[in-house]
Amino acid sequence: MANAPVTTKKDWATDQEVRWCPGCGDYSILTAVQLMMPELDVRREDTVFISGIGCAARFPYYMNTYGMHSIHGRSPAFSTGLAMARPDLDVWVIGGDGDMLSIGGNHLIHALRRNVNVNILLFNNMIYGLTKGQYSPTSEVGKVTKSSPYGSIDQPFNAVSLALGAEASFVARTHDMDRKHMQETFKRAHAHKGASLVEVYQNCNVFNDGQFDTITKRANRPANLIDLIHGEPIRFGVDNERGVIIDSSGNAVIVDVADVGEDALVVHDEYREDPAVSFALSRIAANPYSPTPMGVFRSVDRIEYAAGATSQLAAAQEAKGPGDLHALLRSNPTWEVD
Amino acid sequence: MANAPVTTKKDWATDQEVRWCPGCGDYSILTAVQLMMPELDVRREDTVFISGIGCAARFPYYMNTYGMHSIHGRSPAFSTGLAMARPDLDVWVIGGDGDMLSIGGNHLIHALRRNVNVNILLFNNMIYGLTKGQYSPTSEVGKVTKSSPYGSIDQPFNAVSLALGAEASFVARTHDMDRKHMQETFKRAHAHKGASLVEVYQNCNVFNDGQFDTITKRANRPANLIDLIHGEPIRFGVDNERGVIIDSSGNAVIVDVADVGEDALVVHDEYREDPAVSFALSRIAANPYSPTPMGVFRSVDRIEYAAGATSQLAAAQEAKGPGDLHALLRSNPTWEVD
Amino acid sequence: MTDVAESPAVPEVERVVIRFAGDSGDGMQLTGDRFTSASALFGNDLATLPEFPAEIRAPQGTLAGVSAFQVQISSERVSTPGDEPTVLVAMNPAALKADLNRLAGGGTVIVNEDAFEERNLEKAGYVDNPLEDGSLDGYTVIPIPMTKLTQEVCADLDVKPRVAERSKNFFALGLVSWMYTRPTEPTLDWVRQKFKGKEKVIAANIAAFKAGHAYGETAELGSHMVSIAPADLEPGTYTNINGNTALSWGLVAASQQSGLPMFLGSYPITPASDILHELAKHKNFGVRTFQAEDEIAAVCSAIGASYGGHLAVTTTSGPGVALKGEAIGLAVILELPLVIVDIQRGGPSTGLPTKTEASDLLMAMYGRHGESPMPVVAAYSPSQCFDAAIEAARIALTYMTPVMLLSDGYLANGSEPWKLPDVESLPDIDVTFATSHNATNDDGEPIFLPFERDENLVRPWAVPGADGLMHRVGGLEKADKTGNVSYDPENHALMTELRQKRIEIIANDIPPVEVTGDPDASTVVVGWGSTWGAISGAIRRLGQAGTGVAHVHLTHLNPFPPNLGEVLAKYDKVLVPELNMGQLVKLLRAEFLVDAKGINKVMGQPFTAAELEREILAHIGEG
Amino acid sequence: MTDVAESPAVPEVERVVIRFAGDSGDGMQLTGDRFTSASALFGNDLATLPEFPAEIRAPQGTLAGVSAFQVQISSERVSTPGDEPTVLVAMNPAALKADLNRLAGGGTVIVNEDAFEERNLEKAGYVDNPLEDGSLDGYTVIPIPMTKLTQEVCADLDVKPRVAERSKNFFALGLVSWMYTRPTEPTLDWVRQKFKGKEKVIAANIAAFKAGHAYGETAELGSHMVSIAPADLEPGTYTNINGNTALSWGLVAASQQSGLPMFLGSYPITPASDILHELAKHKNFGVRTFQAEDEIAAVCSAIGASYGGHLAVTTTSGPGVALKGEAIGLAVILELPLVIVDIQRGGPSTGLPTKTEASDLLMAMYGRHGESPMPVVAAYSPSQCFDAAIEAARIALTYMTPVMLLSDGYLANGSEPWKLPDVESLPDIDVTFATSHNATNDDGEPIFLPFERDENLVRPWAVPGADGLMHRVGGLEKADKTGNVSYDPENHALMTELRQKRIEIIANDIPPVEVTGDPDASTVVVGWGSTWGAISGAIRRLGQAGTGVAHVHLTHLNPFPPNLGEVLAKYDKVLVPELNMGQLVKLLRAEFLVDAKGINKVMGQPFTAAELEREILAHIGEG
Ligand SMILES: Cc1ncc(C[n+]2csc(CCOP(=O)(O)OP(=O)(O)O)c2C)c(N)n1
Ligand SMILES: Cc1ncc(C[n+]2csc(CCOP(=O)(O)OP(=O)(O)O)c2C)c(N)n1
Ligand code: SF4
Ligand code: SF4
Ligand SMILES: [Mg+2]
Ligand SMILES: [Mg+2]
Repeated sequence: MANAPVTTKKDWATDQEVRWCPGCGDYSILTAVQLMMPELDVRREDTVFISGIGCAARFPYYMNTYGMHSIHGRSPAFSTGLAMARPDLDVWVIGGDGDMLSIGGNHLIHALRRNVNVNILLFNNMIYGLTKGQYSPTSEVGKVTKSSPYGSIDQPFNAVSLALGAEASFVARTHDMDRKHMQETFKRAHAHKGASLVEVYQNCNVFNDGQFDTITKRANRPANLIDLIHGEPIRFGVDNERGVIIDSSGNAVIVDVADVGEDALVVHDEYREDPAVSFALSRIAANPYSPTPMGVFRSVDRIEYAAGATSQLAAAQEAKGPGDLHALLRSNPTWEVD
Repeated sequence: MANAPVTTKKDWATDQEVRWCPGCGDYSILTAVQLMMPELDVRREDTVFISGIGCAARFPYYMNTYGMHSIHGRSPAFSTGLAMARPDLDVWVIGGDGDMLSIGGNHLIHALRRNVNVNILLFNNMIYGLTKGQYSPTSEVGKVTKSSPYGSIDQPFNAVSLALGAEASFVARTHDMDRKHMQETFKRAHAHKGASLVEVYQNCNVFNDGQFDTITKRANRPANLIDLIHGEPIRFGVDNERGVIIDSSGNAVIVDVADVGEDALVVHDEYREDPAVSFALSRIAANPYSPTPMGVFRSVDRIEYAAGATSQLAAAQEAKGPGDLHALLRSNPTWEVD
Repeated sequence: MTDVAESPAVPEVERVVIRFAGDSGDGMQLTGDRFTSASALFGNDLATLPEFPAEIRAPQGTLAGVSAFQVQISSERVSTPGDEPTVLVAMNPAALKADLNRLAGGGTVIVNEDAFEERNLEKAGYVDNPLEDGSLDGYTVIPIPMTKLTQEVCADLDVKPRVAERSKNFFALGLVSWMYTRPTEPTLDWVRQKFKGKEKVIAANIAAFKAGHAYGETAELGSHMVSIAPADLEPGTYTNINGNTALSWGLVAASQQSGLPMFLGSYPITPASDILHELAKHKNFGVRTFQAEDEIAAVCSAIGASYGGHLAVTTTSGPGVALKGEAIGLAVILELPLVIVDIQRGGPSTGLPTKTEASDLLMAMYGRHGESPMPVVAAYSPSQCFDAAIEAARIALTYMTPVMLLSDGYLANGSEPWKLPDVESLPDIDVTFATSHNATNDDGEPIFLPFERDENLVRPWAVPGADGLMHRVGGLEKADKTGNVSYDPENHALMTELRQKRIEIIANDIPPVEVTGDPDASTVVVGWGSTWGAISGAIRRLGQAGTGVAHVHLTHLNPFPPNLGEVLAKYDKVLVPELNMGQLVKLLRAEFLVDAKGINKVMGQPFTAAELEREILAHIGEG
Repeated sequence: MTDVAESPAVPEVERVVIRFAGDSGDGMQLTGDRFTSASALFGNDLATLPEFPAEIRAPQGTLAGVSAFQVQISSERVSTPGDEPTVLVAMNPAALKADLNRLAGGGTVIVNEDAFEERNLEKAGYVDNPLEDGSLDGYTVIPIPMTKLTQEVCADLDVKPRVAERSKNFFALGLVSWMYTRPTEPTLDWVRQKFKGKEKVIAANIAAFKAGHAYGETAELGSHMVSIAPADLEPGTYTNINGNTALSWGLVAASQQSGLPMFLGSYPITPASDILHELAKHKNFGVRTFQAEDEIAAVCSAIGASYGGHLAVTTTSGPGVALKGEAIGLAVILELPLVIVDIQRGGPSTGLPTKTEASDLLMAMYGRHGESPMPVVAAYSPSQCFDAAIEAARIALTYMTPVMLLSDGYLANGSEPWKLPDVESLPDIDVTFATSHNATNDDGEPIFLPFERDENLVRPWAVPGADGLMHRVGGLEKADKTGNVSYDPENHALMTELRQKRIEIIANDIPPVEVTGDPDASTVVVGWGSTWGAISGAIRRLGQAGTGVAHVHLTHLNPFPPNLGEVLAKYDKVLVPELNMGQLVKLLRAEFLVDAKGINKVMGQPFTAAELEREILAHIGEG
């Protein structure tokens, strides 16, 4: 896929009218992706976007690549088949929190543990958009929606924790208000050989407006966005005055740097084999209303699924030679009648 | 359910012939449960066993309680409905690693996050028994089975990690070779108000014999079973010479106590709100061939799902009075024709 | 402004069909709803057809973004939203472009001329402005600068321009209300209720409405004014209701009438979600709603609740039913009551989620592996969804079986006046849980046989908690009576037979079909589901024109009513209109060996009476 | 011991039917398999019926734990495993109890008398020992202390008693091999191969086999000896094959013949798992197998691979198909090739997983929401599964459509001699990926229309990587030609029509039905699937007895062969035997309005020829 022809954003956009509500966070994610693609040195022809159903899942229609708008919840399964059959392709998977974590939760966690080489962008708006506003598996407890008029009673998933519990080799989080951060995160996901999960906090301005304002609004970011930067102590705050330590009982907690000293802070290490610390970091924020880590939580090398499958094929061919149908039919005892 | 009549093991057994292979680990789990039930002060009439499909899932047929042998993978969903409709019942859910983690993975993680009051016993034999020996989502990489003649390439799930990533409020592990440990663990699960997941390492002597021998054989236990005991430092070893610490980077690791001193060891705390340390502990053993923690990883109180639902019903009745059908039909504007 | 305009000069007409069309953001569904409500309260008979895109807000100004609401109001009984609108309210060029072809020749077009500017024209694919290029010749065009007028009237109210602009649909509503002499108070009341707390919004909407209302007179549109007298409906209390609400209330009623708490396991999907929303409100009726992680969990949770003794329901649309097949098969073999509601939509696959179609009948019949027969009930009008839901629940609970209840997008969202039933008159649903042993074993000890059967082959329902009735159910074939696992060949044959007969027997407990229209005609039209209105309308017209046609409408699709074969045998021609490629027609041909012919439409829209009239005539003409 | 016993005194018979029955742990499947293989290699025609419980090892000694293997071997062509065994080998009381009723009157029972001790008798439900109480009067009983004799002969070999005991099935095999003058070398070779490295096991099994072989002569059972001459089969190379292996190889062949790599997405389920196992072995053919997390992921992964240009397959049984409905509907609307294999089993629900049934036909036709037509192909004999698989793949790839391929448990596990086809003679499957634009836009620029169609209404297959052919596919209704999302009513009607016609057109490309049996008879029997053997047998016998009956066997269930209606119209009576409650019969009645009658069996077992002979006669008798 190297040395792809030079392209611009326009080359990556289709002629189809974008059908999201005006103001929807999906627009900025689309723009970020369309602007990023020309920088990846990949051909549109070798790129496939696969989605399920939902507002987010309309994404493939707007990318001038190959694409499939499949059925609700199953995009990780479609993309697993495609990525196994065609390891030469660049496969992106797009879906919402309902699509990927509710009906599609199982396919997602299995794709992650298998480490299939797909880049999964989970647009988490903490609501069902397309079906007009029911609570989702990431909605906060007490959320009043059409299907929960008395407030939802479901403990939400934390997508990052769930992915780490499911053996994900690459897990990251970004948000729709920061194009640069999105692009960097998506590029990292793309560079990762294996399954990458990127949770994108995305504003649904019709059914869940402002859900992420506390952390993603420019003014609030210094106080409430915790940038995870590999090799750096984890610090944030308006005056960079706060930080994260692993406390004596083993939990990741926010502290005043002045109280503990910079040396006590966790130095972020994306490449730790053991996901425990990444998991601890994912627990810092129970919801997007308090300081929340953004960036790459984990990025470790593990054999990629299609590569594993392909090498077994190659080994079998090496050992047995290419398939010989005539011989196959005669591989059990035979006899002659004349 | 208190003050149930006195019963014995026999009262909890049906007249149906048990149809597992001779020597199967399922027998000892069944015995453990049948012997334990009389100690729980519950009525057989108020007890329901629900299972999916698989060898493990035959369990309900042998319990003289109410029971349902449902369909493959869906037992957490059936039991969620039953537990919501009938919070007065004691609902147990039984299934294998294929049933609960492959086809049923999504229902399992959703039941856990919702905290439905069911006791889930996951019989993990790291294989598909009933379908005669394919690898399962817990089988180790490289496993040669009928469906993976060249060795499986799938990274397995760690059931405890997965459950913790899915917001489980109660997670434990036990094994089929230790009746007492099983019973204690099942009792703890039963006492927990909310969803409890107990992973039971179970030997399938036909398709995966000896898989857990390294850790569960009596002779190997001292060296390789790490007992998690609330309030105690985590120690094990033939001479109790080893222990677990959270190291400087935040991972749980095994050390020689002599090297670090007893005070450095993790004191096990099941009740930690933050699941990070429990998660770290779940990562100590990547497979059942090296020292592996057993016992309760986590047990925290969180509102139970059916209780939450029931209290909304009660509140609505309180606020609006009991449903009045006549009034409901007239709740939108009406007019009279005479 | 008087509450009911009653200018004596206003000519009276029997019926009008109005279509409100605009951008998805223009509030056309609300406008149509309000107009409908006012007309219903006024006493007209009516039927509605909301049509909207699958997107939450499709691109502004485009054809894909057009949202429309059609309503027929009449002083006579009506059964459809009308063949062709006589008035089209078009809020932008796209709406005009999309819907002009539906308008009756010589009809009236009311347009918001402010929206006819270059960008919008272009988005709609107009090269020239249709208001100016003569392309509307032959129609009566009333161009009104609605946006500007609304903004002006709002100017004094200190509301934001955005809010003012958004109120223009109330201008249109005010105008049309004036034209059709609708009462205004219900609408104004509604605005005050709905936007309580948002005083600015209330003020803007009311101002816009009044401005529109006043505009008629000011602009001397008096010649367009007509009145439609209240319909001569049966005496009673009426409400305007759509199918999903009626269906939800029917389920609540079934719960009340059976004395069982209701459990709904559901996963949101268009056009079924509103049932979940509606039922979630009624917790004081003891209704438990569970938004599951997917459709499979939804149906399985319901089966779990059914095992626990609840009236268990799962609601969805076609794609959801396709996922539930395996679990429904379990309910079949467990012989547990369960109502599965399928609000059919345009298919296959994701298809046309917001459009109507009735192409899930054969899936309802056969969408499971093995021999797993199940009753199928179909609703035929928005308000009748209430009765259909009770009937489905009655069959499920009486015969210990899952039942498929079919509705569709048109019934779900369409509305009509409904004469409210007397709660006392609703059917009782008799449910008796088993509480004691029902047999003795060889040793003469009392035992419980969960698969012992009564004269209707129905097994007892023993729910957990019941003393001494512990038993296990499961998906493996079960031994007759005991329900224990059995691989015995004869037993499997017997159980298969029993499951089949049990469903067939239900035919004795459903009403025989009635023939309406002209029973003595030589042609019978057999319908099911939402085609009822259009078929009735077509047959009425044919009758008026001298062509008698008989009509049979099926609400029970499995088993068929006991006399159906006999009835069909009386006719030379059997015509079967369906919103699919021919599904009931297959069942009738196979069952009765009659040469039934299909009349089929798969366009995401209901039949119009006119279409059916034409088609039926054509078939009769074929001799 | 000579390799082929050829005592000149041995009388020759045309056929024998032997049933090996014992406990699940007794190795009866292996015994039957070995006997079958030896008979096949010897040149007999044969057909087998393995029957085993759903449990891995059901409780020892019980009726539920009986595992049996029936085989008919003959010097003539045979098409079924035989109506009634003439010899029953019963390794324990439960086996005798379970299977004695199948034995032909006057048949021979060979029993392991060592197993007839109290505990086992009790477990089997015998009060008295049937070997002693006269209940076997009328049969020829040969009681042999097999366990003891085997243990004795093993005593010198220093093998563990457990191993010795386990070898007793080889004693039985040796004895029966002697009785039927089977060659012994293939069996001994097989033992040496199979247990390579386990010398003790080899020694024990061979010793047991030889002891059994010798026992016949020693015990003077010579009067029971018969020989069955090789059958007069067409010249060629033969192998003994079961349906699942043949089907797997057929898929490999289709991959080779089409030049496309194969992708199998599957989830284990009885009786389909063996296809996954078989295909997983053939990675050197470029076959990728993926054990998915469930059936939905299995079919979805296959659709993903199909989009990527692979020959995509998913294999399962009924419950799995019930789960795949929604995804199959997507494949229908995407118009992507896909082979869905359903190895049917006893239903409904979990049903009888290891038993056979053919009750998924209507689900194959209609088990999806919306109008989603799909071709259905059914295999009719174990070896023909090979051709059926190629045909299903051919249709899928040629017509860009998912295809359902139906087999069943009986075909899957049953085996027969198969004359190996010449690889050169296999049909070529022509697949051409789109590589260039196929249209021009209004500006005259070349573009790619993914839903442009050829004369068969088939769209082009452009796979990712192809230069400039980027396009999106999806489950929403798509605009004709461009495939863009379209909610246009007329377009939906058109696309629905096109999808339907595209499947109907395939009728032009499938062979017309051939009538076998007596084409001039007045009764025709129409069958499909695995009933072929039994129907053929029954019709042959009826013919021999002077009653001519015509036979039509369908391998294409959708669309039907073009001449089917015409053919059926020629007959007064149409009889349709099915291993279900009447599914094809419904389709035939609906399609052709013929008064076809069903002959149905739902017992988890195939028809026997005798049963069908009786049933057909009874129907003909009815006049
Ligand atoms: C099988 C099936 N079930 C349900 C639906 C209805 N449905 C479509 S999208 C959706 C959820 C949308 O939420 P999310 O995935 O969070 O996406 P968003 O719209 O918020 O971007 C649902 C329930 C469907 N299309 N198919
Ligand atoms: C829908 C469906 N798919 C597949 C199967 C086949 N099946 C039965 S049990 C099983 C897996 C058994 O493994 P596990 O759950 O680990 O239980 P075990 O037998 O090992 O106790 C499978 C694949 C089925 N019964 N239903
Ligand atoms: S409903 Fe929400 S998520 Fe969907 S397009 Fe509109 S704003 Fe975006
Ligand atoms: S196959 Fe394995 S898990 Fe199943 S009953 Fe036998 S030993 Fe137990
Ligand atoms: Mg969402
Ligand atoms: Mg298992």
